[in-house]
Amino acid sequence: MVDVLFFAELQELVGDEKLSFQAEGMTVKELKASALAKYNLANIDSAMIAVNEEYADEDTVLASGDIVAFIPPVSGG
Amino acid sequence: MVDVLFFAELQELVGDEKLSFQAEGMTVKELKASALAKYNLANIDSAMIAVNEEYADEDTVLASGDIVAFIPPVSGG
Amino acid sequence: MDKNVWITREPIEINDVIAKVVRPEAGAVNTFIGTVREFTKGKRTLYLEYQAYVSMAEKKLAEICDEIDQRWDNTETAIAHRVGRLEITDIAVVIAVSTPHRKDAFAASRYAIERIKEMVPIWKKEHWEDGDLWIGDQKQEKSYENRIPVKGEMENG
Amino acid sequence: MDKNVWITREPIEINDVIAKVVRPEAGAVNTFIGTVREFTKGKRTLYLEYQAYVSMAEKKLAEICDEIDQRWDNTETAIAHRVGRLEITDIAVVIAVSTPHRKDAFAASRYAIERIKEMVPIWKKEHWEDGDLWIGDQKQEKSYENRIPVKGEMENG
Repeated sequence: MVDVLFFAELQELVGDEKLSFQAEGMTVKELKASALAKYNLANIDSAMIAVNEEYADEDTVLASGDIVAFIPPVSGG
Repeated sequence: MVDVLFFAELQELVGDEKLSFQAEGMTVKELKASALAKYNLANIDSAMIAVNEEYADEDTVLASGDIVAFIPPVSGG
Repeated sequence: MDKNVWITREPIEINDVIAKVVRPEAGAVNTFIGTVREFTKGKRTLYLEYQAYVSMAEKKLAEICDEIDQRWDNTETAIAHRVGRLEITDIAVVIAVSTPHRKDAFAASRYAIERIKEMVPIWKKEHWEDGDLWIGDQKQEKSYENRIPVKGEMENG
Repeated sequence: MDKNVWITREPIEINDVIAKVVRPEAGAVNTFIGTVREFTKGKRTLYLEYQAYVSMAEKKLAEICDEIDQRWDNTETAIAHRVGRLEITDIAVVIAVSTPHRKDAFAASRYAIERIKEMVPIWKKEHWEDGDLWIGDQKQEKSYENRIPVKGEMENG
């Protein structure tokens, strides 16, 4: 399984901070196109992607146990 | 009378933080050349001058009650 | 506390952050404190809500300290960021950098806050009288689409 | 305390200085803290002794606050400077400037410390293992002979 984390407006749209999918072998892009499509996350493409707490690109291939996070434009400070 | 204040190394050389002189009508330059000459204040010419807590030049003419201060190069902060 | 960077739900004690960086080798400490401002572009904020991806945010804050360490000689950096509900004038972030000489302290502290706003996974939601919104891309200088933020990007900002 | 600038023989509480400038209109506070450094150019300092022309120094510090107020929009500045004997890592000066946006806070805080080093009548005496000396002209950029320091001089520094 792959855990997927959502923050800020994405978290509110999904209605959850974490979802789990059988996404082993998928790229993040494929994960978005398949499992996440039904959530209609309009702004997900402006979110950065982190895999296991490191920024990654959407061609990253996921493995079991990976944690994917969608990082909307940040506004700390 | 005119009060004259000394700080830092000048204060140590003079041996006092304040001296009073009858310097009414003198310029600061004249004060240095007369009353202060005997103290051999080698670096007094690299001190800035303040009269009544405002920086002034050495042509300032002193009046009774004025407070003159010699301000060696500052090193606060 | 052992670590020099942390995310907390509690009010940040400025002295705790500064104490991490004061040391005999340093003559200068620059501190940047971000507080909740009431008005932005004429609009009144009632309060803010900060959220963080805590584990990654602390990792990224530590990376910023490392970047500073590499860019300037002999620095010590500490950063605390608060999350949860913050009222007007509450402290959201405290950065402290100590260096032997003051010029570097100012530069490194500035670098830290710019990097935080660029790449640390923390978000704020503004609450106004007429609604609320998660704020993104405060710098409004670029699109984040499919991009990985790189070191030193802020210098072009 | 009512005033925003003060000279004191007691340890400076950083929070007291910052509290003077935190306000709803400000989103950024920059703080500069000068501490006693142990080594300068390889020479070990044992302790420092600070002396001030207190009444004039407070007046000049207040002038620096006014200068900042004129140069940057919507600032609040507070400055405390300690005198007497200070040990290694003790705080000699704390400057805090609050502004709506961070860029100005950094610039104004930097301006304040440069101006202090230029024209506020405060002196330090270094005490080393092999002697002591009143330090002058730390900026070593110019002679003070017969000169009145003018506003904005630091920008050429």
